[in-house]
Amino acid sequence: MKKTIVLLAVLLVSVSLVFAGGSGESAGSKGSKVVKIGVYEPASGDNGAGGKQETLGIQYANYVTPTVNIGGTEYEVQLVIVDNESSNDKAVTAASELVSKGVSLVLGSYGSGVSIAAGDTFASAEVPAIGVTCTNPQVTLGNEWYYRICFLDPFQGTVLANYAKDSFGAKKAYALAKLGDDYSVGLCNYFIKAFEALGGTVVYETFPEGTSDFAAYVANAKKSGCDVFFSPVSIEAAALIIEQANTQGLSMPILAGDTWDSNVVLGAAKGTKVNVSVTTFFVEGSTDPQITSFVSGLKSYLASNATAMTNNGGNDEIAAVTAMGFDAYYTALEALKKAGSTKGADIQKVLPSVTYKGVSGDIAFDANGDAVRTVAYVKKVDNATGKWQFVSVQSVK
Amino acid sequence: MSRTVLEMNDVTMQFGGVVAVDSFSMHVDEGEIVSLIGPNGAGKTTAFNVITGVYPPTNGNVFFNGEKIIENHPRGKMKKLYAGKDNGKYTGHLEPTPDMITKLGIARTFQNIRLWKSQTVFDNVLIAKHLRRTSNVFSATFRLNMAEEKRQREETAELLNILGLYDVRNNNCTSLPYGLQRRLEIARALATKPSLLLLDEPAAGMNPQETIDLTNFVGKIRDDFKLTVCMIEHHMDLVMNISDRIYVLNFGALISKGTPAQVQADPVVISAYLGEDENA
Amino acid sequence: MEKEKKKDLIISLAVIAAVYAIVAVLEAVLPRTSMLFTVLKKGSIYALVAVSMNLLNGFTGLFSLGQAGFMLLGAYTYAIFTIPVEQRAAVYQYFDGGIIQFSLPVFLGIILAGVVAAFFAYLIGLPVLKLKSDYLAIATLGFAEIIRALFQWDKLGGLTNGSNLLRRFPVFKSTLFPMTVAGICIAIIVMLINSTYGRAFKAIRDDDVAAEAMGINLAHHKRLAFTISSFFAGISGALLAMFQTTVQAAQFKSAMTYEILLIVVIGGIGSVSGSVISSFLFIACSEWWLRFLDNADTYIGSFHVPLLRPGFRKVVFSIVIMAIVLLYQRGIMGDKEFSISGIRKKIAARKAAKAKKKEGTK
Amino acid sequence: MGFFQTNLPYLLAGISTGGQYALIAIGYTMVYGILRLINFAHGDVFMCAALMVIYSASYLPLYISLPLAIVATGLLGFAIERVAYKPLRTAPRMSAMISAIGMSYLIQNLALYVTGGLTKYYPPVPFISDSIEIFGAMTKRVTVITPFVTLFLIIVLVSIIKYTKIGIAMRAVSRDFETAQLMGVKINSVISATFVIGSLLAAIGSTLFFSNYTGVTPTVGGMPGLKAFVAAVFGGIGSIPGAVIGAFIIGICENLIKGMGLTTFSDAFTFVLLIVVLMFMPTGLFGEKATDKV
Repeated sequence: MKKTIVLLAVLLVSVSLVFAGGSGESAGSKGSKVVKIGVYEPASGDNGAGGKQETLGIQYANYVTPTVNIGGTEYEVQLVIVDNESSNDKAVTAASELVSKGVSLVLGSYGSGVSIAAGDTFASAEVPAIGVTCTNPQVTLGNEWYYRICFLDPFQGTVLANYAKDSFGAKKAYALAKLGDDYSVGLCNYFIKAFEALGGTVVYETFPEGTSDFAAYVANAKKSGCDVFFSPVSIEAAALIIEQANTQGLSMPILAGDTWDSNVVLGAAKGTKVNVSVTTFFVEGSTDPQITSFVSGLKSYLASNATAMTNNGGNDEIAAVTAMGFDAYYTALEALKKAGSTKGADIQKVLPSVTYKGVSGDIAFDANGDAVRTVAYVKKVDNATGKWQFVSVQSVK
Repeated sequence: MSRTVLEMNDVTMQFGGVVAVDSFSMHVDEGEIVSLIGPNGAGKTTAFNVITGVYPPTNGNVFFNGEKIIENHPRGKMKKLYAGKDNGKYTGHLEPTPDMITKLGIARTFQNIRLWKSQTVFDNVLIAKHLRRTSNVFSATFRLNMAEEKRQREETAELLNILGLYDVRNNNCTSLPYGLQRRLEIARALATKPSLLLLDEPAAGMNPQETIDLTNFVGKIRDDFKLTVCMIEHHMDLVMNISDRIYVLNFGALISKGTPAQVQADPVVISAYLGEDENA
Repeated sequence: MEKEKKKDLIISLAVIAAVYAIVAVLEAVLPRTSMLFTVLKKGSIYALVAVSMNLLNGFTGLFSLGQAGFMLLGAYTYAIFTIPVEQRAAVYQYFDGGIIQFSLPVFLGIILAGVVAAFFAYLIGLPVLKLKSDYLAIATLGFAEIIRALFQWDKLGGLTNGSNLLRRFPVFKSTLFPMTVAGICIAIIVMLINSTYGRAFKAIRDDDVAAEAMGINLAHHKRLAFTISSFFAGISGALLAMFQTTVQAAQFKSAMTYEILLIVVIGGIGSVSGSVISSFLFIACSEWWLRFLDNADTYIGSFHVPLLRPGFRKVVFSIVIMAIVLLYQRGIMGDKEFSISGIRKKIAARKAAKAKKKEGTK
Repeated sequence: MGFFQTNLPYLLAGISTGGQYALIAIGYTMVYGILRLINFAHGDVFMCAALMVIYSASYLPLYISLPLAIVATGLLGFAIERVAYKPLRTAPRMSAMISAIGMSYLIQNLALYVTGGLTKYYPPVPFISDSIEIFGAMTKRVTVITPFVTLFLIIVLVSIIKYTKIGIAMRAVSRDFETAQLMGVKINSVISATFVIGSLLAAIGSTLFFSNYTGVTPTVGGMPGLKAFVAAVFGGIGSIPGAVIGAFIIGICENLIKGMGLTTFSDAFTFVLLIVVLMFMPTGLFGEKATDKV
């Protein structure tokens, strides 16, 4: 009995060793040259759902454009996907896993915390990374290897504050963040700053990890007589908050950041009386041919690919993060073309000058490595149809 | 009349409503071998546990070498529950932990052998020397106490020699035959350099031959180590052979005391104890 | 006999030295980004904390589940006191630079990490160590959780940066750094275990009543073990912070303590070398060797391997663990130590057996 | 009135969470009473129950899938005991506890694998999931029902333990394992029964819990599990009424704390409470004193 177990264990380890060794070098299926792009996204943990949708965008882009021409030779683009489990302690090993697989550059991650945590690993390995939707300033701050194509929390926070004041005439806001989560805590922080600058007052609370009972928080918001409920938290929590808000008949509108632009939120808010608005990067209902082709293409891709469909949350509602992932991939290709090499250092040199017109708008980097974005879209849930409703394009006054 | 080593005054031990030891007084003089006898449940081991600080007595006090080491009186919820005698006679409250008692020089063995099972014979004795250390955790860790360590090991080896356990020193203690395990417990107790040794049924479960050996052995260590011995025992022949004096307990109360001859002659004892013993 | 011992000691020291030498060479040869080094780094950090836990659970018989909490204390202490002053404004962005405006050298930072953890352990130990087995376990677990909440509290943000992670503190590049620090600490623990105090700890583990009756002060010795163990947990926390280059209270969950406990058990409760070996195996398996199991489209030839997809790695891993826990209850090493003399004995025994066989055949 | 009005939502939430904790805590306390084992996997059984409902409900109507899942959970508890604890019956207590931790690890990872790391949402259970209003406080009907369901189940359970054969056997075993064995009590069946009952209650608890807080993730069982265990310790582990009272106290206090705006410490508080209690009553509210004989 024990012997067999031992044998099994040994076998397993040896096999895995082979894999671990073998995974370092592998040629493309068609024997052509291969360039590896690391996809550093959570597939599990709090941000699992969002991470999967973002990955989906990248995968779809790779499915549309599987090759790239670098310095005259055609390379097959191979995605190396690794799960950072939405947790900072796994982030480092996940990142070094990518580095050791010899990726030329990295895309991701959904969730700022893990991106910040892995930043130094990429930098020290001289692998440039392009953040897709990690909006916390700390990601690129003082790290010349990290770039990103999304707007930042100070901007988003201000936009939301303005929106809260302009559209709802809010005087008092309730802000809810998740304890130990850089993204929500950071965004709340900027929202509070901006909102108070506009003469409002804010009740700020945090909930510990693993909370599923939001009754008390919603009750607090009601009790303190706030006009808006601001909670830019992970969509797992989002669904529960909406549920609870509905139960307690919360009359005030709920505001959130880009994370909430997800069909999970739509699903939760459908058929309720909860009024949910979000700021985001991308709006589906546009007539721009590039966007329409992306939308239709992705929808058919989803229809054809069952796992992709489940990763998208079971329907073909397109999340902004997916669009962002799509754009990030092409931005990466642009960088590779421009660099004319697959070496991280070369790519990093050219990245600042890379520009690309994506489905989420024009992408260009500033000195910090942050995207130059001046506008954010505001969408609200149509409770009847469970679809997004475009509200306005907001920019900072 | 030599000096008194141990003195118990009106010690009462009460668990909830049960009075295990009822105002029991005894004294042990230097160099004596004193035995505590009585049927099971008479409170002998409880008396030992009081002396060694395992249980604080409900009432009464204990003197060792003339200084008071333990004293207590009914307190807290015992105030109401107390069913013993001499209530209010004692007012002090002195409640040392067992290790303090051992430091003072009272060592014991256990009725049900309690050796350190994962350790060798040698280590069982060596560990008992821990309390006589001068090193602190730092100096011990960084081996600044080599001299002391060396001395302790030598003393241990010597002790094992005397007690005839040297040859088995590297065996695990649990591998020893029963008799030797009891002997090892005594060795361990001696390693703490006591002046008073409390033996709790040292001959329990021994065959006649082993018992006779033990009889001589106890006398021998008493002389070699300048000890005073107090023991609980059921083997009457053993008790009668080596005891200088005997205390007889029954249901926690003292029913008789004196030399073996006196006790054997005492009708109370015969009826209460020896009688039982016949048909037990 | 004594000579033998000396010889064995020298040999084993030589072996250890050789290991370090090999790692040094490898670092020169292999690309620095190789997964091997990541595993070695994290492995040695976990080895240290596992051994420190073993000192408590394995050698003193105190079932404590507070290890993650003490690592947190260590990690934060190190981070808070070593972040360069000019970086503080950037790190404590929401707490205008934080309240501490100086920074200590790395070495001091690490020591301080241990000291702080030990100090808290001492305070916590005063009440908690009176409790018996399971109650002690759950109480220490509770303390770890409380500490975690405290460090995330934004009222203390000036010190702990609230929920936001700490970064920009000095970190190590070479694998040898954590290996050396951990090595030294483990060596110290081993020396402690073999000292008169270590023997007293074992006595308490085997039978605390007897230990007390033989003059060992339980309260004092338990507190000693608890404090020392936490000291080293704190240091490993500091190392972990350096390894991750960032610290955040959120990660020091009870799950982390369970991981460490599993390492100790797999290695063998009461075996230092066991803990060390198993922690390297544990990390290598969970972070490296089994990762391929997460890769959904793995082909052997043209055959699409079923079941494989993100998460499968963990399933396989936890099944392996259960198998070990159930079939090898005493772990890899039991309570034995990996020693040259042990190997020699084995070889001798094998020789003898062979000889016997020969006799038989003749 | 003012206090009552403002704190009613928290009280309601507290009472219902308390009830749900109670149902989990019973599982812990019974197992501990008999095996002296902290069944760390119990919280994950609670989570599994929810997942089973979710997956079965997507094929079957709720009135079938719900009972089905509850029964399945009972079997799961049985299986866990057989696989993870029975082999370690004679092993030192610590290794059984480790095995429990390992089991919890395994269950969580399996759940992670099956759900693919995505949150699953509990199907709305008709009637109990409806939103209602009492004294101006909006809540789900389940919030109001929970305490009654809990109390009812506990009465049933207690009478089982008092009057049925198996119940008496359980009491005997928890009093003295060896002697009970010598007296011919079928230890294994008693233990299995304990696990099954514990799991069934956990399953019902999970139905109540998740029809209130619908999101199910692989780790969702962790915190409620831990708190329920704390409740069990708090009430004196081994004692069923103790566990129930402990659970309600913890549930209510934790929600009131949130109400006071100390949300950061809503979890930490539970443990503070635990430690304070252990300091002053080392065996909890109703735990029997244990004195080791010398």
